[in-house]
Amino acid sequence: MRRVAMVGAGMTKFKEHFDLGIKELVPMAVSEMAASVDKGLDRSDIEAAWFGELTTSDGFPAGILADSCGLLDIPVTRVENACATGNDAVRNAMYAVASGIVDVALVVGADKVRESSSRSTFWEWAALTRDVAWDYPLGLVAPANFALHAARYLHESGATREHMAMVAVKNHRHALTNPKAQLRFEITVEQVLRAPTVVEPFGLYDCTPQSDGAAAVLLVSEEVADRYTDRPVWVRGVGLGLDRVMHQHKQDMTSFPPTVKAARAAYAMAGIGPADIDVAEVHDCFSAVELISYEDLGFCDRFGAAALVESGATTFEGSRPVNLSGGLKAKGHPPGATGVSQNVELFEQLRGDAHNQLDTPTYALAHNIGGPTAVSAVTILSTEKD
Amino acid sequence: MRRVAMVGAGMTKFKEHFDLGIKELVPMAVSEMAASVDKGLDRSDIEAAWFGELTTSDGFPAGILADSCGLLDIPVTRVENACATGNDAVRNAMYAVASGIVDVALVVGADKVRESSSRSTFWEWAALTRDVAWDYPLGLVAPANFALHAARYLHESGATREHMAMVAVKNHRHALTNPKAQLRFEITVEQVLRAPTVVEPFGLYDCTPQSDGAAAVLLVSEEVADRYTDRPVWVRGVGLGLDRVMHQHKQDMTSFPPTVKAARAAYAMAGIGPADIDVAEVHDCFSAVELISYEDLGFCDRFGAAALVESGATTFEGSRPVNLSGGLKAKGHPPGATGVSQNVELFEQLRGDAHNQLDTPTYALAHNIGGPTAVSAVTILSTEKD
Amino acid sequence: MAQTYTRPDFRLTPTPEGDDVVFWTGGEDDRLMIHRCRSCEQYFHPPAPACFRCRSRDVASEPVSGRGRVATFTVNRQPWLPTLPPPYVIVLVELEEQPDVRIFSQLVDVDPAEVRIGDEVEVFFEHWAPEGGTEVWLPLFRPVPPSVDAATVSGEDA
Amino acid sequence: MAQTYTRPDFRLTPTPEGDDVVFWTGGEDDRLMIHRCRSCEQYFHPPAPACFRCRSRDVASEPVSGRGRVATFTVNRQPWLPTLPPPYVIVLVELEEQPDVRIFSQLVDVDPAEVRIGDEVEVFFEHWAPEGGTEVWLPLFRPVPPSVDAATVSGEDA
Ligand SMILES: [Zn+2]
Ligand SMILES: [Zn+2]
Repeated sequence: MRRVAMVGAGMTKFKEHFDLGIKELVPMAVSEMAASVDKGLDRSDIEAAWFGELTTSDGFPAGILADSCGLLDIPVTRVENACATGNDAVRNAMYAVASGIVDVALVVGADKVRESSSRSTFWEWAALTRDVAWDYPLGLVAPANFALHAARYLHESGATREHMAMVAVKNHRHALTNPKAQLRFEITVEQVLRAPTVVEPFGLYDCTPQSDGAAAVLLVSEEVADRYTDRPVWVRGVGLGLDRVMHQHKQDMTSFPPTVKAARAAYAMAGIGPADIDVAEVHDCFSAVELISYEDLGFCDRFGAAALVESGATTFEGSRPVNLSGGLKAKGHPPGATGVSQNVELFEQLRGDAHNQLDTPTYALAHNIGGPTAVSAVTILSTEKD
Repeated sequence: MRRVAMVGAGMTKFKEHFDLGIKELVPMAVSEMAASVDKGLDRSDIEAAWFGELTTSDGFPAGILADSCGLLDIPVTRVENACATGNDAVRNAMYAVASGIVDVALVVGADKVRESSSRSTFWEWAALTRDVAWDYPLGLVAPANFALHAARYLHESGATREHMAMVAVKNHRHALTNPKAQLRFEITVEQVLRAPTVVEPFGLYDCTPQSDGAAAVLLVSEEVADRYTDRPVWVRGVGLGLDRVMHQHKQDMTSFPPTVKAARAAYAMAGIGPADIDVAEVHDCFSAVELISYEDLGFCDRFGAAALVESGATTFEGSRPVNLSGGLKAKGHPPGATGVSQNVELFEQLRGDAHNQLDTPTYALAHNIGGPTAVSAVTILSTEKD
Repeated sequence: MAQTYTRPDFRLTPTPEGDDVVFWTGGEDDRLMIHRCRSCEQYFHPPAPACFRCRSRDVASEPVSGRGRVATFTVNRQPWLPTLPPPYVIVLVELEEQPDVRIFSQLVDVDPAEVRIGDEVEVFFEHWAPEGGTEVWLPLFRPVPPSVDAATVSGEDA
Repeated sequence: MAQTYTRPDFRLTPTPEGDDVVFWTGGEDDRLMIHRCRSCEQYFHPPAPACFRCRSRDVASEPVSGRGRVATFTVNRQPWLPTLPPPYVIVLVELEEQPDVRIFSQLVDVDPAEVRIGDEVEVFFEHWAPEGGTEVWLPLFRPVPPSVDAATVSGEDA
């Protein structure tokens, strides 16, 4: 396969963009990405695009990307893989460039959680999908899925709500310097613990906010990379893992097998292991999910996450910072955009342009989990080509 | 890039499967595909899958494929591209195999048009998508989109409703021998013209029926192809083309630019032209769409489709048969499955195993258009590796 | 023979937001409002925050004559929408000001069998104030000259 | 302290089809019906036409005891569903017959603060006959022994 370089990355601010739809957010992210290309990007160089979008409230997704960005002469594929959509879009674009068929590929992720979806409309929508027939009659709402895992995880691991709170506190602090983040204010462990409970063991500050936004990266082949930059970031590994959709079929409630599988595939492709990762963006839709993911990604041993977060290793000052962007928790979480925006953050880190800039990191990892815990995608980036 | 071979293909019958859901249809198609692999398929050989599904009434699509087929240790990507979904799934899997990263890739397409969607539910659903706000208030229903193109096409080209009827008659006749086809009965031009009008100029027999079904193909790299068969079919070209989503922005109502773009890309990759195609499956959701597509694919000159169909060239006995499967018109049209099922038909034709078997065809073309006329995908298969 | 249009009992009306509002409410002043780009001076429809031709964001709605021609049409004969009984004519109208700007609508006050591509048509507005919804003025079209002579005029045109 | 459960005024009830019907209607005879594979003899849930473990299609529902333990639980305190006022306990119950078979439900007749992983629970059924919908018997769970002593028992268990 050909080596694949990331040479541009940009994103909109994540927030509730009441006045902007997908058709406005997508071209904003693409323009930001284009502006980040060191030697400039002639848009007619783009040969193909991948569009990660989870929801389709605004119409036909591939057409929306083409239409809104004026990219009508290239193929656009919509990829959807629950909350792993963004990193799976990166993965599919990476394959196309690696194949030798496409030299310059655009990856965009976006979602717009429309404020117009009233409760009655939501109910109608919910009634259309079959699996929810197993959930809603008995009150099982989406955040409860993760809450059930978290409750069991606390029970078995000995981790506490304080450890979950440390994740939220850390990610809020990281977001302070991120101009794209939705929640830019510090919180304390006490505030997290005292906040109203949403669904136990999650309080208000354990949960990601509702966000709109878009993010974009540009992948190019090794042959053409130096047309765009002298400091490319290399896409060294991609992985996607699945598990049974039904919670009822999951063997172990304290680990997410999709992450284990996705990480194993990505590490193998990159030829490295978890110890080589200098910086990571980890899916923290709920604080406990970051803890469980430390273990699934191999950042610590099973049930070692509480000690890891307690040690401060995953803060900006620590040995392996996690979610320097603020994470889903404080940066925000428009599902299709999230994975791509993790790549934006890591692209900037590896090039020395980030807000919470580390001292010359070499390997970076992006991670999503979704569906709610049925799919995970992992991308490994590096300053090193081989 | 590495050469990519198709070594297996299978599908369910297309029909209204009232008693079967996606979770039943998908594994049926995969089993049929596996049975078609000459030297057998060990399912643990499959390294990755692409799932083309347009609607998601049954839940999280990638998870459904993994769950229902017991393929829990491989990545599955859902691809969605309106009615071009199936051939775009083939295209993305082809890139992955060509890249050298994946040796054995499964492609599945499926859709289930649920009979439970009552009118009131449909209305609620329709109200959720923004673009329809421009259509429904004034009575513009989906088939009317194509009808407006067809009316203008008849006006400019001189083709008549009789030419449209010839397409329907031909495709119904082709379907007679296809055990997978939904409508296996002959019709006459008179019957087509006398049938109740749906939306002018389309009568009942000018329209595809509503279908459920699934189809699957197996793509492998040239290095491993002989483990599976001594008579592979080669994926020689893939192309995807887009156009503005809004009809109001289309310049020419008598041609579908996405098809022109998709075909150009696929012919270029294959290193051939339209004259080299021996057999084709062309998107005939409405009879007139097959006529327009003859021109867009280069099978005849602009406004030459009427003469082409009149000459009989596109029948089984003609020089370039189109829709020997029966086409969408008579075989049926479960959107996500349609493009993949075209590949199933052409795989069998190129290997000499088809129901309406031609005498040693070399090049075959599959074509979709959708969105409704904003995206097209074209795949070119051949018995020749180069 | 022309058929006289009767307003239906109910329509699913849009809930316009942002750029769309002017189009759906211009009828209050009996004006068909179409977006125009001040950079390339071209009209475009539907309204959007940027011109799809030149990407300029210097765009705004302007009143147009409301006259145009039938670019293409279809007669729907199936009861897809419970509140719009068939048959009815769905039309794509090309604007007098700029024929490549087209508007979907219904063509009424006309015998469906007599409509022809190229027929001259003009706008009128149907006011709806749905309970709990947004007040809108739907632009519909009818032949020019309207009423009983329409069929003859459009017949010559075909 | 245990809280006494009050049936809500409304629930969104499922419209079961195919294999699901037996599960949602078994309560008519006061039986919790769980699919079982006759090939590998394992129970599985939700019901499906094939066993997810061995792919056998020789599967059918069988009555089980309706007893089990709390595999995990959460207390919802947000009013997500307008007709289910918080707080309420969402529970994943592992079946007495085969603990890796788990059922989502609500745990009622219990103080949310007193629920613990491992608590023993048993099923009961709530009958719904929605207008224009399908008659169903929703399986809910309560502590063993039920009523006022539940909190104490589950407390010992934690
Ligand atoms: Zn302009
Ligand atoms: Zn079994």
